[in-house]
Amino acid sequence: MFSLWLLLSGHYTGLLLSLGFVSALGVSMIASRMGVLDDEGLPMAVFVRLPKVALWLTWEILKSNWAVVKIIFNPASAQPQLTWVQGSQKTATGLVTYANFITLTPGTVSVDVEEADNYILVHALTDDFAQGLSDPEMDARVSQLEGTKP
Amino acid sequence: MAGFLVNASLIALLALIAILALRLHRLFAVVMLSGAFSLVAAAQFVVLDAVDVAFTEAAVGAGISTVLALATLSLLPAQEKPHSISLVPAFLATLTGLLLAVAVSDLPVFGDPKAPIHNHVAPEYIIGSEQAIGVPNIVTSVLASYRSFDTFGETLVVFTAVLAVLLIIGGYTRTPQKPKKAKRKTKGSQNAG
Amino acid sequence: MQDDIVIRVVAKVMIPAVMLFALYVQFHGDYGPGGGFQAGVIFASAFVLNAVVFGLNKGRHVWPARYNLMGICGGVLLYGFTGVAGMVLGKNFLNFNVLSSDPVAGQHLGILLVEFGVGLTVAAVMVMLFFTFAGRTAHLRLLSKSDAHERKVSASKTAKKVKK
Amino acid sequence: MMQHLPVLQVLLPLLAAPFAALLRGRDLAWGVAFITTGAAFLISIALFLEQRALGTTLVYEMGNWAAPIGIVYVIDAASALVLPVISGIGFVATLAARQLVAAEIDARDHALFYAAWLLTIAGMLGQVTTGDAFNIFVFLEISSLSAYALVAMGSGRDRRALPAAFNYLILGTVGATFYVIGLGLLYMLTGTLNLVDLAERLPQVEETRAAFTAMAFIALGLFLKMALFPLHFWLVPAYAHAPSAVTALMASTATKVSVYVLIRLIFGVFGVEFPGLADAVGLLVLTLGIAGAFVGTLAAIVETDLKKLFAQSSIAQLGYMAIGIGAMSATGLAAAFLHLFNHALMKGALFLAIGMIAAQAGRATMGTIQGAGKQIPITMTAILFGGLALIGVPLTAGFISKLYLIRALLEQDFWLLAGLTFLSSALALAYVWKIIEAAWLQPRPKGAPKLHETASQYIPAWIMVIATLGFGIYATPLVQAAFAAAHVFIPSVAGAN
Amino acid sequence: MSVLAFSLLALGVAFVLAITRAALGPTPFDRVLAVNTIGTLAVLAIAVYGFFDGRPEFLDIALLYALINFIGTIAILKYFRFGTLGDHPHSSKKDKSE
Amino acid sequence: MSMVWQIIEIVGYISLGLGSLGVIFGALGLLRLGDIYQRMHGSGIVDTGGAGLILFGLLLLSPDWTVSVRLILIGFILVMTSPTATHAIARAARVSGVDGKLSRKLKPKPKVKPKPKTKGAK
Amino acid sequence: MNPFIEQLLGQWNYYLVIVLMMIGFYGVIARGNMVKKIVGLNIFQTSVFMLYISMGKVAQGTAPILTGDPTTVYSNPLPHVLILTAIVVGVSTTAVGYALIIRIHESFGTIEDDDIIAQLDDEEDVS
Amino acid sequence: MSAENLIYTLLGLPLLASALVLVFRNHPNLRDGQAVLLGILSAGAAFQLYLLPTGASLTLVELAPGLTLTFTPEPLGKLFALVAGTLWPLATLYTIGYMRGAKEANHTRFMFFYAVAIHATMGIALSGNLLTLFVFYEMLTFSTYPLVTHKGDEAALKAGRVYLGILVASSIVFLLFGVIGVWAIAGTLDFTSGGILVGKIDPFYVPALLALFAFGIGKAALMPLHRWLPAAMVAPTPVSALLHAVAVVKAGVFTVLKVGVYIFGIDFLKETGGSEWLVWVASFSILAASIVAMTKTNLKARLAYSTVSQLGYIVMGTALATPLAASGAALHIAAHGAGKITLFFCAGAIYVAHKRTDIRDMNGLGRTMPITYTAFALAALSIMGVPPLAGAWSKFMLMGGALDNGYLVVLGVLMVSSLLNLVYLGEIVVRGFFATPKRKLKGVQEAPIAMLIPLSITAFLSLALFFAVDLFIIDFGG
Repeated sequence: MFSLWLLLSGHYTGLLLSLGFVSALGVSMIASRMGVLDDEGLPMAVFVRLPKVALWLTWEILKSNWAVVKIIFNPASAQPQLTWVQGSQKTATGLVTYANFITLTPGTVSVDVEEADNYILVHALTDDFAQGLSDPEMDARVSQLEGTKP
Repeated sequence: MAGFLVNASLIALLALIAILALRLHRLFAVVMLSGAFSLVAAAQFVVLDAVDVAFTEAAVGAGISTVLALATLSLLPAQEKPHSISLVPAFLATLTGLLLAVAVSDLPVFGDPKAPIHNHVAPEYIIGSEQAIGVPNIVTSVLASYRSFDTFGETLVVFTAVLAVLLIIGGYTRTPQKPKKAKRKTKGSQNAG
Repeated sequence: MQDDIVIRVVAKVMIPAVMLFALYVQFHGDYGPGGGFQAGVIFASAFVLNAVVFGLNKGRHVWPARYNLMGICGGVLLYGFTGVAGMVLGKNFLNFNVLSSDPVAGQHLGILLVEFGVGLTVAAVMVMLFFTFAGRTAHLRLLSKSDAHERKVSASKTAKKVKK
Repeated sequence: MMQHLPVLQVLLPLLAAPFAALLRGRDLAWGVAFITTGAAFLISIALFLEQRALGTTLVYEMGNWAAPIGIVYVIDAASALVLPVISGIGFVATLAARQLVAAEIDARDHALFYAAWLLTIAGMLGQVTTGDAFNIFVFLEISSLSAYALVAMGSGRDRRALPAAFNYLILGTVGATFYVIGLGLLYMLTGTLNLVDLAERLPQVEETRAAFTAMAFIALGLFLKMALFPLHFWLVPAYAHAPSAVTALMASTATKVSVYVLIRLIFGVFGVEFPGLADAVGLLVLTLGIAGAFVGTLAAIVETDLKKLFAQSSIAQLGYMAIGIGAMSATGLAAAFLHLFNHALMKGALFLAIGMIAAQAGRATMGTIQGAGKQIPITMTAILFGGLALIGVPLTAGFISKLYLIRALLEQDFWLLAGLTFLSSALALAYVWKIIEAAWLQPRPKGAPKLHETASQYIPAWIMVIATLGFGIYATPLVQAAFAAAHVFIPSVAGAN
Repeated sequence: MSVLAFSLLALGVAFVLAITRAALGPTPFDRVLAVNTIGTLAVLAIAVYGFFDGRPEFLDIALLYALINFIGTIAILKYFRFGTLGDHPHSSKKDKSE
Repeated sequence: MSMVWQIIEIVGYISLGLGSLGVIFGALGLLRLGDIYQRMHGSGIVDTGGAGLILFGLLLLSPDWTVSVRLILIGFILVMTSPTATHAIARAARVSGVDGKLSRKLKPKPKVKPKPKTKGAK
Repeated sequence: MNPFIEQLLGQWNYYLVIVLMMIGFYGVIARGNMVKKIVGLNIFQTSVFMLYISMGKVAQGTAPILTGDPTTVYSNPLPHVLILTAIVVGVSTTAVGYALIIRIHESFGTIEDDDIIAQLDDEEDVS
Repeated sequence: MSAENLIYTLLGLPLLASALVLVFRNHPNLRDGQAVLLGILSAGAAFQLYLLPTGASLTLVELAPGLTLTFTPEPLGKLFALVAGTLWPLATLYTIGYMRGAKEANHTRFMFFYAVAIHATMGIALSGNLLTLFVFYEMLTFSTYPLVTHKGDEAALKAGRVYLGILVASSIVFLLFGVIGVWAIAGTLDFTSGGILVGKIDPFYVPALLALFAFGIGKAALMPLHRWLPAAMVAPTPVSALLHAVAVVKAGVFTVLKVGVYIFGIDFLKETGGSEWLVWVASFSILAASIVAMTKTNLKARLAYSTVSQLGYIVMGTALATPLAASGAALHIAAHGAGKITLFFCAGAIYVAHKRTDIRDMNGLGRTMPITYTAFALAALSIMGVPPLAGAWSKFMLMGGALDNGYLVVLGVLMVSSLLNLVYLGEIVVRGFFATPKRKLKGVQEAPIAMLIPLSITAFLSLALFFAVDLFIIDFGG
């Protein structure tokens, strides 16, 4: 938290630093009162593993972007459909990350998340996208990010 | 020139949103558009160098105002009764506009650094902010020191507003007199669309 | 909304971030855009998010209304008394030069305090406004469910009374 | 502490408001309000006396920032005259509010109510004192916002208070926005917001159309705020359905402050010499004023609800103030100031008395007061005197103001207007007489609720009545002060003294 | 420089398209989507304009936009799902206690 | 050294340009596609391809590190929020019964596999 | 560039703001629906804010945050301060307005001006 | 006593009386007795003041710069004060007799307002400027309102509304306007010999300004604003006496005269011809009222119209704008006062003794109540202007004034009016003494002694006035 403050600030005087520290403390306090600081929140360990996944994801996104742009110029070629995808994540955060990654790649949007059995309902723009989902790579990478898979 | 284009297109955009907001009858859409209006207006403020104002407009117009409007809408009918364009108000509005338009032609040119407004009091703020107050953000120094009484008033306006709202709907005993409308909302919004 | 896991998880990440950002805006108003008012609004929006996602009652628990009102009044009074301090110290109302031995430092301190007062008030006010507006709905809904009939009777009575 | 009085005048109620809001229990909050308004009243008197004694303008610089840079508070002859009116009425209304509010508003709301009450008063005081055009807007909004809430509080008894408050809000905000537009244009032309500085720099640009437009917008906005005919329609419902205490406070002060601000801006900033002011605006204001006087009076004659009746009469009285302004002379301004002062007193008396009746009977109509002269003679006598003052019977304050008003018109050879003014004020006799007759000459109908009065109920109204009579019988200092106030804006020698 | 201008232009075009969608509807969700997109566009526009103008330190505003936009969208959806920003009908037992 | 910077700058501009195109196409998609669910993909382009590339371009162009930090933060927040928002919209639309055109029926979940849960909701 | 066109371009900004203002003002006074009135009021006020901000702009100027470079031209900070205050006032008014609308709807069952007037007229006739 | 103290006395005695009335409200004899006693004292004071040289002045309070409540007795005012002061104790005495005789209710309230009305009249008489006059003028209106509506029934209230409506409305709309107009033009309101408007006003406006006064002073009952006077006849007879002879209408014409003399100035009026139109209005008023009077059979109504007609004389005296006419008008205030009060006293006496109000029922009454009828006859002759009674002088001087100005028509009007007087007043006397009663009247049946004494005195006064007229002729200068 405090590091985030430091990143934002750009001005380092004694007063501001101490205020920043107090702020970070205060926010933590209020957040805990709100009950948002449980393990559903973002574990810090993620940041270590993030860059690798991010790079891969960026590439995926660019690819699918191109695919969707093509469809935009030819809307008739769309084959919208819904499919179920199962995630292998153990934590809620992991599942959410998976769902978000699915959404982040254009062409697929996670519509519903069944928490009980780790299924994600996905809306895909074409068959190709739907096919792509069954590819377990993304699932694996998210799980990896989550840390449940080595 | 580019600045002008950005300006003009943003304002045109604003006008577009404003007209839409007033034309639509679905109140929800109206509120959303007014949120969008605020966003674009904030962008316009950035273009005009008023970063603090943009900050505020974004936080207030798009944030709190919209949220409050939604909270209000959840208690209200979703549709406005259709109205035709009324002539008298249109006339009045046009009149006001014309009056202003006449006035504008006399005003200093937009952005003219020689305009009196930039040469009378403002320079002292800019110099003073550096020397007497030592705060880089001139807006802050003017706001909180030179014209801090205004800001005090502003704080009190907010205070007054919350008092007013609490008095009006924070009520203890003022149960509504006609309850029948309260339930209908969910259905109405689901049919919406 | 708390039945939607995606929103819930993301909100949990976002809320502290928003609050921290608000405080950052609050205290860096001197250097960049922002200040007490903006910070207050942003801070309040964290609460709004919290209440929207996790329900109003949970949201209320975080910050009881009584303290909230105190926050509002406290902010105003902080501002006011910062000004009065200048008066006590021999200058006019809202003179910050005298708050510290060095006028510039005094101004700085004064601005900081004053902005904090604004921020406190605005944050509390906005939270209060939101809870009041949103609470009205819950209030009505509850009423209409539990004793719709009874109130219809009393409402017609009131109406009659009014007519008289 | 003496040199801080100008700011304390406003600061005290402003800072007391949060305290009041935090208090539990109605008496504590009322006590805070009472002490604060009392102190504010004393301060305003002290300021008035000090200003009269020194004869100069007291300037208070906020944060010691000098005039065009910072915000200053200015106590000159004009503001020194208006301040005691507002704080005095505020004080007396607070005195009366204890009973009225207890009768009309839920006890748990009292703390907030008094906080808003104090803010209204403080906002009005601020508008009067400040020397900065934008600061006026800020305080205008403080007082208006709390006023909207206070008016809406009438909904506990009368749901019509709500749309009334809403319309008030919309029009009030439109008015304020117009003011801001005008101010923006002015600022664009001159680069300053300080009133004195504006007045100094304006002549360089006074030939421009923009300056005229600025004036038009400012005047329009304030016309709306002061409920000048034909922009008055928000006023009657707002006053009629508000809680009685609020009506008493607002009817005697709110519009007056706008009149004051109008005078301050039109004469203090633009000045009578401003091109187009005297011919165009002056004539317009005169016409609207006289029309308002007639419309208000005639509407009052057919009205049966007493609050509405006197609200309509307020429209007429505002018309007289407008006439004073429209005369564009020192005498006219003095008359406007006098009437502002006097009308506040008489309307205060009337609405406080009527409020007491309304608080008991639920509503004060002609039917309610029928035959009430025997049951509550002291209260009804207060109404009687208030009504006589409205007509302008000699030895009441109303006479003095009308006297100077006519004189101002005759000085400009507006014989016809003077006659019309007279006619309309004589028409006031009709509605006052209606009340007198209902109250004193008709028997109490069977089954009418029993009205009663206690000292604490009629004392506030009678304080006002006595003031009305006092300033009617010995008005010399007041007249001098009013002329001094007028000469702040029109430094001619045309006055009577 | 011209690339920045081009970006701005592109963003402007996108604005218009998105607003058209917001106006057309047809479902409220379309509008929400459109407004959400407008928000994103505004974030980008401000960022780009900061560079364009030569004073890019005002990205705080863009940051704020992003946050507000999210909150706004969630609030709107909440409103649609439940018709209220307050508690769900079933989850609230005690109302205003203050 | 300056060469490197120049290249970085050029890459930045290119990224910016591509991003702008992406934004336009995304918005076009938002306008042109058939139903609400399809349009989401359009807005997805704006949120990811467009925003990402533009921010990346700006990052390369940024004059000092405070700006970069902010750009990264903006990017991060967008990555967090925009899919969430899109998801929320989609879910809300589905829950309130907005049906999109589907080229094929939704198959039921392949199999109900009870799975160890580490974390329950709420 | 030709100075005349320069001026025209400059004034255009004001003219456009005025058009916005007219739209907003029309919304306030023409619409019977109270929510729309409030929205119209917001638009009206925002366009007034824009008028102020426009006049604070200095050509080639930049935001009034000191850069440390003495040659920098800053836009006028004062209008910004004023408008900050005005925005706050605006949102306060809006909040109060919405609160009133809620209550009006509760006691009248409608938020249309003319319906309310009709109801009140009925009431007058009865009493 | 000095003049200042006398002013205090004259103003204070009625107030004292009214206060004492309230104090002694449970002791009827004490209450009534003190009123008469104080009345006599005030008559003495008025007489003493009349004899003192003019020049004293007393300022009570300064309302606004240049606007004061001031009392300055000048000859005309002193004369009016004397008339009012002398008639007050008589009227009071008569009232006591009447009220007790007719068994009217609310005696205390009646006495109270009666005294207040006298106070107001004194104020009018002694006022030193127009504002003071106006204040007391209004006070008089309001204090006589409860007297007029004394009966409290529907008819009385209706009459009261007409009374108050006309008087207050006219005074607020026209008179006050005129007052303020004068103040705005002249910068002062003090009554000054020769007027204060000379040279300050465009002659073009003079008629209009004069009209404001002539019609603003509704108490002068100039047609067409005379309606209130007959309407007020529902009041008990002492009130009528008060209205007609002592206070109200006299205050009205007194005001007209005073305004004409001291505000406009006779010479100024004459120069500008601003009052010419008023002559004709007054003439019309005189004749029309006389003719209406002839058609009335109710005694009091007939007397009322007679008053309207007589007031026309005084207004005429002002309008003629010659010193002689003005002196005649002033004298007529006294002469008509004495005469008319006698007539009303007699009417009341007839009512109390026989409960009759219609003239046609009064046949032969003169023989049963000879004192009353003798007094009546004397007063009637005085009003007609028959020597050696007071009215003769005033009428004569008015005619002289008319001749000075060359208004021959006015001369004719005055003569015709005298003739008409003869007809409608004479009829009553003739019927009383010579006609045979419809029903048999048994023996002498006079009114109570408390009524007879005052009416005898007043009848005597109208006789005495003829011989002591020198005392009462005021010289308004050439």
